[in-house]
Amino acid sequence: MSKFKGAVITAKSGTEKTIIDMLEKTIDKGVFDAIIIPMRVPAGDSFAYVLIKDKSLLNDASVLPPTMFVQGAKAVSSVTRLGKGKTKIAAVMRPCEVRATIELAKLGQVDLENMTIISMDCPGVLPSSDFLKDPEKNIKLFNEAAKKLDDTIMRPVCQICNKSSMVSGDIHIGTLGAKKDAFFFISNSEKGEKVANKLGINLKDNIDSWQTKVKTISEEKHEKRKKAHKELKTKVGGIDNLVETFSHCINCHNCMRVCPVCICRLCYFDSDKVKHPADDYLERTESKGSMRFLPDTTLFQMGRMMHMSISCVSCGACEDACSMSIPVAQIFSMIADETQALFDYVSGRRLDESIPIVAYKEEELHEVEDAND
Amino acid sequence: MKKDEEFMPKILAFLCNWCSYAGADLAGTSRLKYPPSILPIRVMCSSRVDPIFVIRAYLSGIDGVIVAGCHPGDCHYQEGNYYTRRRFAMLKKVFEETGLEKDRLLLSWVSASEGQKYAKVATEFTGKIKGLGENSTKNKVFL
Amino acid sequence: MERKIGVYVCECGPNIAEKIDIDKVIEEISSNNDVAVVEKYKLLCSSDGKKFLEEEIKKQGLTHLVIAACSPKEHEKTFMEVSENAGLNPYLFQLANIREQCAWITEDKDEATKKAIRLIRAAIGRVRYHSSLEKKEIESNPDVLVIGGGIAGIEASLQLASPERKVYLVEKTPELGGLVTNFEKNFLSMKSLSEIINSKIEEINTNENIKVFTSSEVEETVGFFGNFEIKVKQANSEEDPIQFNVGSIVVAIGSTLFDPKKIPEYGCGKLDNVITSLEFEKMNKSGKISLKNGKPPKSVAIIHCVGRDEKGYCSEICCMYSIKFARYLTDKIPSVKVSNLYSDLCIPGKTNQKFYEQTIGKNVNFIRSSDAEIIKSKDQLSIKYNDENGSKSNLIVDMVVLAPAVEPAVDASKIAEIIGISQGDEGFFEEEHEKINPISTSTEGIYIIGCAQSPKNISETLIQSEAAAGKILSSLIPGRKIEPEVKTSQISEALCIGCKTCLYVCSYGAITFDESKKISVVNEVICRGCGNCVAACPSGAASIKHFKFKQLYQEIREAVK
Amino acid sequence: MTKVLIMNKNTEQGVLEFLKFLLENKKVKGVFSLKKIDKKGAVAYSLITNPKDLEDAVPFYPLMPVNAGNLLSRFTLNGPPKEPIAAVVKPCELRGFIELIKREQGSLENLLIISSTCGGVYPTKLEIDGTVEKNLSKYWDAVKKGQILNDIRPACKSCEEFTPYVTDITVDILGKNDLDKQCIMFLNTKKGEEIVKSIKADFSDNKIDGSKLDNIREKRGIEKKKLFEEIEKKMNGIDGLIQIFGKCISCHGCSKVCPICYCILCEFESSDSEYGPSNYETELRKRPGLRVPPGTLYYHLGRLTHMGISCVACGACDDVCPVDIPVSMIFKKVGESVQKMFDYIPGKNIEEEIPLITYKKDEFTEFEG
Repeated sequence: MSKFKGAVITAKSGTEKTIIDMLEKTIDKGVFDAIIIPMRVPAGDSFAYVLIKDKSLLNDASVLPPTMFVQGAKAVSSVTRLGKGKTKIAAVMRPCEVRATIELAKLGQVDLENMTIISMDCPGVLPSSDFLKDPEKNIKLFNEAAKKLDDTIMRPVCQICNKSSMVSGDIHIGTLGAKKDAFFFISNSEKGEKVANKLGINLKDNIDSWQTKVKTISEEKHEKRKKAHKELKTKVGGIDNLVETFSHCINCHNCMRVCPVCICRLCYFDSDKVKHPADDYLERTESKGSMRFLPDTTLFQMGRMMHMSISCVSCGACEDACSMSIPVAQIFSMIADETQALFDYVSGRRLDESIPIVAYKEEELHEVEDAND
Repeated sequence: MKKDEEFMPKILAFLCNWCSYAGADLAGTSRLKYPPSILPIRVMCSSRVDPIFVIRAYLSGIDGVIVAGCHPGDCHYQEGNYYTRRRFAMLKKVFEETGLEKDRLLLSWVSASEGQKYAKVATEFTGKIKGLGENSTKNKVFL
Repeated sequence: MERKIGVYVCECGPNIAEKIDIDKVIEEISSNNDVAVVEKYKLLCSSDGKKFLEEEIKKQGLTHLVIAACSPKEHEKTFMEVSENAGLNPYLFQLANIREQCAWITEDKDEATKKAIRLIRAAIGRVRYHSSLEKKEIESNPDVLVIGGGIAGIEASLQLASPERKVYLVEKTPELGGLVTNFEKNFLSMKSLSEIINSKIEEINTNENIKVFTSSEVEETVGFFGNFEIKVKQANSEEDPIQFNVGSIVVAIGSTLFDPKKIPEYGCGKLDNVITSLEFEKMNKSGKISLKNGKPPKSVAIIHCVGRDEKGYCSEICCMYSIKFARYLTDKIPSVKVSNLYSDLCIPGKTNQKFYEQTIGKNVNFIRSSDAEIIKSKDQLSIKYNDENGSKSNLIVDMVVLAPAVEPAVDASKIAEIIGISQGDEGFFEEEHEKINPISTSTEGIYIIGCAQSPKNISETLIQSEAAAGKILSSLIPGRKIEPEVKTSQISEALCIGCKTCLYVCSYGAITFDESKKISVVNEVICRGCGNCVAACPSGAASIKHFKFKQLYQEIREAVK
Repeated sequence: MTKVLIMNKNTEQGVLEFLKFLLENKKVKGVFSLKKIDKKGAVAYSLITNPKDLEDAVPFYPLMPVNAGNLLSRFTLNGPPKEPIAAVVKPCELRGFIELIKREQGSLENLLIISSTCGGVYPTKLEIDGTVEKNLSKYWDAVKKGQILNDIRPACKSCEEFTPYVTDITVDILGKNDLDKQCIMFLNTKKGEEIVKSIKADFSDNKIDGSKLDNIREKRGIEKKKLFEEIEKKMNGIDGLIQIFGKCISCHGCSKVCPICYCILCEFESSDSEYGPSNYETELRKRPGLRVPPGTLYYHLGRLTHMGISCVACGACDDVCPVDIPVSMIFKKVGESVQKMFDYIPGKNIEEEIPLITYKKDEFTEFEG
């Protein structure tokens, strides 16, 4: 039944430690020259992606950090946007980060040729604002919650994420459905298999237990997601609610800046295209008696929906970065599900799936046409 | 860097084409000697030196930066070096306030006839940097 | 595009070969990205060397050229020509200076070799980001506008006018000639000036290549070196201003005199027979030096340095014409006594001293004095002053001639405004550089000569007239285009936010503001390529050709690797 | 002595009635002021042309969702209004606007600026849960007494520039005991005097009580000293800076909301600031590893050199930072020291040139080695 090849890896010293050891080995064996992986910053109050060359740094690396301060896809793209270079790199990320990376590859922001992508089953991440309140405590909390698959303390979008085990990279670490002190090493590409046999891993084991578990969880989450979106729609749906929701926006554009798939160097909504003479604004004001100035915050958000919702991976980075606690990520995840469903497209699912807006089918979407035509 | 060999700093020297670069050349034609630490970068005017360059070089681990231009009043472009001086003053202040080693930065006026002075500046500044030791930003990870 | 960088290391005879392990350099360099060939050569600047290079560039089909040799100040031009001859854009070349700033200053050969490698790597890193630049050529107008019809302007006009070069001479007053027309004789030679000046004016009027506008003023000048558009307005005429184009402008508006009335102690304007040097020149030229009552003066005092302290500079010429005045007097009134009250005597030059010594003695004496004060005593004038030892003295004379300081012309600031040149603290026009460019201004193609630039005597003035003519004759050759600086700055229309910072820091007015687009624009013909605006621009909208961020950044990175 | 307009009613009410008068009598085409946008106490700057809509206006509400300097720049940048607009802004917002005008990013044409002595604002975060609304009485009480509240923006606690410059009308608020009985407006400019001419009210000549403001300034000064010392301890060299900025996620929100950062594309978001493969290879030759995306320190230090000279210490950058970096204190401290060098107070005098576009021939000789 499986399209993946996999192997069971025993991890007496714990999953994370075992993976780190594997990574060290890949460097020793020259499989990779460098590894992109989260590390705790010196102050201890954050985790940042680091391009590691010296394997001794791996000891401080963290395969599954409790938070996502910078979306991994941004890290990968910053390293390869201008070209793949000679360095062979492995990037360790969460599934939604991998999916964003795939989208960026389609958009020419990432070069995957010398890049091997490793993902793992993701229990979600803590909102960074929560984490910052007490890093030490929250690391513990996260680890316990992760073990128990309890997502209540995670980002809202993590709680309704049905793709937390989606494999679109080269290698995936499956912890779901695994026996104690073991995990699944799952290969999704030739690159993955190469790494496996360099490490002497035999991809012949049965991984059904992982797949069954993944299936049930993503189905549960899918239901939960639909329900949440339904509720959200009643809250923010309709022009009044929408405007009300975004009326707190202070135009800092943090959401756009941290969004892995917002790639424009200069956002359309920061350009002079949205700046007008005073009297234009006054004219608009007069029609209603008074107008909020900052203008166009809703325009900005809806514009973004048009620009990136087709590639949105619902990672939640935007919501974390929002200084006004607007549920941006939840709203965008809702919109994204709809727009992507239109083309039955799943952002970052597969590299060979082209982004719908750069492709078309002759026979499609007649429902949006005027019936009389 | 091996222990046994003495620390030879890397020092960037931005030299304006008309005065300081010519001064540096003169030091050479006069066969004066100064340490090989100095790595000249020729710009047409010291006012081309964007403070951002210096910050970037510093963070990338350069041990010292010299910005050299014509003496005030002698700028080939009339007044460029006055602006250079203001920007440099600001940059140094920013370094000072953020607790970075502002002593790794040097502004110096060297005319085309001051080969002697250039060699002196190069030697003394190199000595000073040796005293400060390697720039620790070299091996920082979280920049 | 695939890059093929050729690197050629010059041994420069023994100069580099002995100090740097060139073979090691070559070995190190050849491994660099995009480096197609690394070779050494005895002496690349020799004719053989140049031939060798030219052939190599063609043979190897190089896209970029790096030469490691002497200072660019030495041979950059040479090698740029070579690559041009070989069909490679000269700006796709970078010279690594491994002689003056490496081989010659480093004791230890290994260290020198290491540094040489760095410098060459830097050059390679930089050249990789070079782009070809094309020499710009623009049509230029050889004609000249001369502002001011005094001796300076007249001389310049005569030097410049030719069938290929029209000169437009604009004089504010109805007459040409300026101050000099008031002088009977010339200092030193004591020859008649009128003849000289009149013949020059005659020459001007008969020269069909010189168009004279008297009672006229320049109203507007726009454009730049080689292409100025001029508007000249005739006084009290209703017609529209006359328009014409020139390639360069000579400013010769002369100067005026300090008003002694500002120093009441001298009683100028109040006391009879206290007159200024100019009034005296006129009186003398009229043929008769006389007092108010018509009688010739028996005794005359000439007070030097009038207003020097107020102005804060020495006007250079007063002492000399004061000596001339003494001669006028003694020639016309043999019995007259002339006393020169001076605070410092300024008679420089190879022959002036002699002239002074000849004048002194017979009825002419020089008194070092200060704080002179003139009052009436009967029908004479009494001058109270402190002598050399600071003790009070008194001098009774019939007539007092005041030699006031030389001041900038009345409408100097107006002119400065109109043509866009700057004035120094004293109000005279400011030269670009007192040593390097003494008659040029910060605006290319605009020159300042004569007393408009600083007080000076006639011969010094004529020298400047000829200098300006020389500059123009050599830079604006009829029929030949001018080549402005190639490495100019540019401003990205997309990124410029229009804060004008660049505009303020530019010393050459090369940046203008496009009001409709609200962005800054570089006039590449005026830009001299210093790069100041680039460092000043916070948003990276300004960049400068051949010293772009990436070019310098890559050079830096490779140098410090 | 300046002309003053005195009304015997609550200060905010007085100002609102004044604005209403201006609108109704077509003295101004519109009003720019903070305005309630929901019941929970969320406020936003708004343009108001209909006098009725002034009911929800709260010109002196202790919040600064966006620095009005940015907004007035955006409002006037592409052509100022043809008819007058009255704008009620806080002193630091005004100073930000003036700095922007010096950079051609706006104009005072047809703006009637009304500002006040300022008691500071709360962090915008406190708007959302309604804390500000709850604390209003506490806030105004402290303002009357000229006390410093603990939970307002650090930048405000330590602000000594709380009296507006370049304003047409100054409303006396800070340290004014009878705030809710009497409203005093100082008419500093002709513009100001002109516009109120036709009002029937008692005018007199007066001046703001300097001594009262001085001892508030003193308190703020003490607070500032304290905060500066704290931050100074942290800012000790490269390691200190890494401790502070290590968690920066490069959202550049601080520059987006900064009233001084006005570039279309920030230099640190341009291609010049990107690392190519060879850059990484070089870096990894020196370092065991490098954070990716790199450049957090580069960005903040660079920004300091770009806008430090004009920083008005409004504190907007603190509010917007999603990872709680004390941006404003760092920029205030470095900014002030840079400004002191040129003895330049940003936004104080619209005629005064920004130090970086000019120079003196004999200065900073101590910097020449």
